Amino acid sequence: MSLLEITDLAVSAGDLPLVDGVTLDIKAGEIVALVGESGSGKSLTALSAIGLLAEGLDVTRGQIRFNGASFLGEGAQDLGQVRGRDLAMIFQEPVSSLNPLMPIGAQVAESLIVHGVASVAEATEAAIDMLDRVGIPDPKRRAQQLPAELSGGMCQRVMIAAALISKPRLLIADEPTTALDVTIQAQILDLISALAKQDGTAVLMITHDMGIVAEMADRVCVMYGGRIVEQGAVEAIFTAPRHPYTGMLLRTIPRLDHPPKQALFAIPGNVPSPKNWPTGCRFNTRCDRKSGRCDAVPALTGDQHRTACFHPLSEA
Amino acid sequence: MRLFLLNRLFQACTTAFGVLTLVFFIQRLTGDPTALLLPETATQEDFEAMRKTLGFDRPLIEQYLSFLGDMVQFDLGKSFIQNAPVAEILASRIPQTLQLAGGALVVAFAIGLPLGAIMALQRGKWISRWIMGFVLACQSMPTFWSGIMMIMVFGVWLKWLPPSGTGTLAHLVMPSIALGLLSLATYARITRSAVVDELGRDYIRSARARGVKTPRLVGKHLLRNSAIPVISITALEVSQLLAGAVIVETVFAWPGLGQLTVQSIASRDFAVVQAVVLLGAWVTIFANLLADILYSIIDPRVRLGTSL
Amino acid sequence: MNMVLPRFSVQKSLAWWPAVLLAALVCAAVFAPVLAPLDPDRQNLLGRLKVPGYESRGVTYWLGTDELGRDILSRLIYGARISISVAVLSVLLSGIVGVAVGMLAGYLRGWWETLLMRLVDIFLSIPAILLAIITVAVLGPGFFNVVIVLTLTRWPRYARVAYGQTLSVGKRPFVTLSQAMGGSVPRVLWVHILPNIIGPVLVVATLEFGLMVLFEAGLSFLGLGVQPPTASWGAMLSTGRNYVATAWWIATFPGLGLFLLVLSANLIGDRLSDTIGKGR
Amino acid sequence: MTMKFNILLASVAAVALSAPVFAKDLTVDLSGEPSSLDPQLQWNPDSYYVYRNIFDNLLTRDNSGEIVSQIATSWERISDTETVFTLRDDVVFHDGEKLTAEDVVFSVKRITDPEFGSPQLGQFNQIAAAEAVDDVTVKLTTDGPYPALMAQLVKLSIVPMHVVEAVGNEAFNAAPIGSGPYKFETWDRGISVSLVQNENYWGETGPFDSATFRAVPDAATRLANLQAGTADLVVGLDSDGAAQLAGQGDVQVLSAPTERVAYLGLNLDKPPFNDVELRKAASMAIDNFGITEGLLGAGEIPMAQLASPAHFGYEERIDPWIFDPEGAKEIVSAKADLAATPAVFATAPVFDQRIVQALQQMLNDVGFNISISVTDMPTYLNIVRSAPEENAELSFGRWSCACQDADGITYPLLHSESAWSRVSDEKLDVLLDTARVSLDAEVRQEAYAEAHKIVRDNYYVLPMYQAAVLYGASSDLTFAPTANESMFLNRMAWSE
Repeated sequence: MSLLEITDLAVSAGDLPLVDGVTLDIKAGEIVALVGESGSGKSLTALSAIGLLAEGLDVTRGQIRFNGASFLGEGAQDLGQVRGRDLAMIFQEPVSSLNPLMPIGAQVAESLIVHGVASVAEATEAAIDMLDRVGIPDPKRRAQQLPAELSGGMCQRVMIAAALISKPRLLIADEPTTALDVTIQAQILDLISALAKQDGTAVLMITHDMGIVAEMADRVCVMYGGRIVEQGAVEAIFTAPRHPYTGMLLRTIPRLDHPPKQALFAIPGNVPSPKNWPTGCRFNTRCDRKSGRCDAVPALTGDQHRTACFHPLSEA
Repeated sequence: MRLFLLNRLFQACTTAFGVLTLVFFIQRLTGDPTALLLPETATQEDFEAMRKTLGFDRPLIEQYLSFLGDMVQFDLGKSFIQNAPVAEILASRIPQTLQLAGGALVVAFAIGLPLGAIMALQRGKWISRWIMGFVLACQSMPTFWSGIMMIMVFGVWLKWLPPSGTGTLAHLVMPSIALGLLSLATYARITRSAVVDELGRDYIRSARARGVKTPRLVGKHLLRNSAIPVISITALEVSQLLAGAVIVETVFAWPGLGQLTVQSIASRDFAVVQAVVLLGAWVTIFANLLADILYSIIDPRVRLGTSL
Repeated sequence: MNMVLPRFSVQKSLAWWPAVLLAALVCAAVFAPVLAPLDPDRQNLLGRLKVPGYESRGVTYWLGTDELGRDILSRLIYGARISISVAVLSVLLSGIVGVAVGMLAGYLRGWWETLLMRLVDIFLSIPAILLAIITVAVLGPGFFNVVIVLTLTRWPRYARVAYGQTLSVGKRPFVTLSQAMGGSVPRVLWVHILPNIIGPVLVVATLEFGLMVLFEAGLSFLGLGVQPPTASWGAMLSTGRNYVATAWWIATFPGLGLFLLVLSANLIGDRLSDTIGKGR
Repeated sequence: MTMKFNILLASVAAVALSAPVFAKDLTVDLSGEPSSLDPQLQWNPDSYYVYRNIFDNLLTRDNSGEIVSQIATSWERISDTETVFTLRDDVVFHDGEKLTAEDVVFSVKRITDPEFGSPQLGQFNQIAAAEAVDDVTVKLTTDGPYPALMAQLVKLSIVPMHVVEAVGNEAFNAAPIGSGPYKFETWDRGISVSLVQNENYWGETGPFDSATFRAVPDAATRLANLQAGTADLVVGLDSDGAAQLAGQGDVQVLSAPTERVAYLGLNLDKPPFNDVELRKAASMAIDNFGITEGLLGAGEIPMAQLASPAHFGYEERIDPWIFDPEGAKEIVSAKADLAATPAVFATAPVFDQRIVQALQQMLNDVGFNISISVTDMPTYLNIVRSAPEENAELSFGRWSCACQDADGITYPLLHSESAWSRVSDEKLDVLLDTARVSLDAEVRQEAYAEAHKIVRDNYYVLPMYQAAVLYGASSDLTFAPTANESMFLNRMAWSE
């Protein structure tokens, strides 16, 4: 059974659609990567899942089930009960995502306290342990410090500690390493996968970096223009991408076996803004395989490896 | 830290000195109070005699120097209208002013802060617009008008509160509200914008992701972070309160410094005016200093030296 | 990733009413001679304190008459002129003086900064009522002297805002660049600094506008406002408060006018501060 | 001298001595705090309302305005410059010490000592010497014949020599000790002064155990206090304010004509009012009756002289003003350019702005070009006292000398020596000087009659009306307002 099941999700700002018919599921213990350029709707999908859409954004269609319970529409349960306990999230900017005036230990302990899982003393104890687990030296002393006294990498470790302290069943990681130094990125990613494995936590990893996907994910969902264009096991996507967009994304990874001084590949054109989304396949403004058929919306077809394209790169 | 305080003290002294000098000379531009003191039948000789008694016949610069000499010795002088030492007059007014300013601040805080927070949390909802309307309405009436209306309604018609005067807590209610209403809007607005600012910050979202609900979010995360603009506005508001008190104190016959200011300016009671202005200047300066110290308590990141 | 998108589309039409109201009041002020049915200063001692709708010798006093038998409606319309122009002029003047001082202090730094900002502190410490009485005593009373009083008391506020903004803008690269290329002080201030600090200053100005209307009323209450018989809403209200129980109409209409004027200015200022950014 | 008092809105009899005493504290709302309780240091209403209850004077005026005995039981003029007073021998100060002739002499010497700096110096500096003949006899000597001596002595309070000398002037002011019907209790600076009844008083004390005088600057607030029942007596009403009390059963409005004469002062050295024709036009433009009846309506009486029936020196045969705007227009149109010279009407917030505005309108209606200039009181006083060329063209005043003698108004406003006067007329000076020093009432009366006529014929100033005073009072308070605006607690009573 799926842990998180998103069906036909649509998110709009007023009458402007931003996410349009996303269907996605994550099984327990699985690491799923949600890939796409900025503006593709991947963060919105994640935020809808945890119920933290910004003011003015609304889920207009679809269904979200977590652990079997529905969180949208009639008979929906309160996400607040689940948030921070079974479902946790970490964000892009570790420094600003921490309350600047609260000691980090208290922030790590907070989810245990608000869900009534532990007393303040127990939670503080647990927070120090957790800080130790995420590799923060001298955790007892550090717990008393404010975020401003820590480096960005350390802050992200604190965020991870705060997210994982309640042993959630699903962790949503929204580009957790973009703001960090390259050297730290690997450590953080290793930490996430290690901890997830230890506790059996599923991870929804949101990223635009195909390298990270290759390294961590079990499965991949590629988003473009608010829709999922391709999804499947990580090997299948990397070895035989079907959607032209996925193909192009893969070509953006710099490779050592390429001749030196060759220009890096860039996807031609820009991501159109939601106001200017084309009818039909939304990639049709940038696609080199476009035909007349592409003015219609392609369905997401396939079994394990699904694609929404009339002219896929390789047939199933 | 010590250097900072010394620097502040030096600034305060120069400001106070400047204020005193300016007030001393511009006051005397307006003529002296001899005509007010003498009865209508007084002759020109009476005028000259009175001017001599009060020392107004001396050259201005001489008067100024002797005034400075007194100030250095902490001698505030004597009121020639009230025939009493200025220090004594001030001492009787200060507690009254503190009560009124305190009452007004309580009104402004107790109503303004929650309303501001509600407006921020309910942004875009109808309740927020109604609150904003109410808050702005509070600030859209001159105090001499809202004051007399309150007196008529609660003092004369309903007889719930004494129309004017001092003495009991009941006396304090209406003047505090009249004065507090003006600042209330400022507080509500500042709180709203501070809370809105904070609400947009990443740490709020991550706290929510941790499962923190609104009450705790406001109590544990928002309040302290939003406090800084509120505190700095309070420092500014204190001098505003003294200024606004002029009319409120007149309407409610509240014997504070505001009324004293008007009366002593109107009667050219130079020594009292100088003392009141000096006091006001120091209050403003200390309010700002206190605000800086409060920042550093609330926000440990602010190191006093760097906040300058 | 969150888009900044227009919100409140439903209330868009509602949002305009403060501006419409303000425009209407300004129109009333500008076209007072055309709109006012009677001479606002024309007294009639036999027709004092008459109720709204009172008719005498074929003339209807729609909003009643005041303590000297003058037509309240006409005084209200002419009063808008005074109240609005006092506020506009004093906001303009104090804004110009304050912004100039604040920019210079924030840009030149050093001794100028110390000197100018001390001056700001000094002026903030002098009670407005003292400045008012002194101005009237030295220059005599009158419309422009009310503006001068308000300017003298309010410019330090603009100076503070402009100073703070200039400090932060002054550190930005384009300013440094312009300085490096030998831009003169007035040029740098005018071309580079001013456009970048004007937003918050405008927010302050709209909020101050409402305050100026009230301050003028306060000066009238203390007998230091515009000279009688000239009507201003503040003066009408401060006279009318003595008649709350016997002739409610004297104070009610100017009070309502004052209220709507200040309210709409505040609402506009509020909207502006939402869009431009924070202002005190 | 006729003393006619119209007590309009209240019919008040003298204090009923037999009324059962039901003591209730009295609260009086004044417009300001007394600036001094030392009776020799300050002469303004807010001060003397209070301190005249603490102190006794040599003489006083009864409710009809006659000078009657207080500490002095009898007095006799033994020469043109010498008067002998016989004192009561049963008067004690609040501290128990007896009041003797020494105290009277001390009080006179104190107030006439230029070093002391009493603002009332000018009222008493004609007293050259004071001596105690024995314990109950005092002899005062004046510089020359001084007819107004008795009228002035009404305002001289007797202070205890032993206390003043022991504690000094400042401490005496803070805690005054007198011999009057009420004792000083407390002075909450800026708030109120409380007095308590002096049980040992030699005369009538009035029914109050205690009385509190509060400072309430805003007239609307004083009115509200009265209506709410937190004040029993309030000062400083006008008829429009009094109208607010109409129909309310538990409050009443009391009124009496005062010795204040309202007048329009003209600058005789500057156009347009340096022209006698235009001054005449101004007098014709002013609807005195319209102002007293239509606007004021508290019992003010139109006057065409700088005196009222409350003054010695009032002349009944002075022609009243003629209200003739058409005639005024005619005169003005003949001198249109001169009349249109911009003229400033100086005034201060304490004056009734309704009258000022009404006057301006009436004058501008016939072709003058007058603008109002409101400044605060000291500025106004400096303007109207300044040299003619800097002075305003017009000013409105309500003059009182608190002596009920024409000398107190005419001399300062009309004699060329006076700082307030803008008139320079030798004949007038002679008349005023004669009246000032003559002890013969008839000579004085004639001189004033002549002086009033000169002023009337030359339009030197435009007297307008005898002002009235209005008090708001709780309806069970019996109080007879007097022309000299005093507020004697021992002449008040509670009615059933």
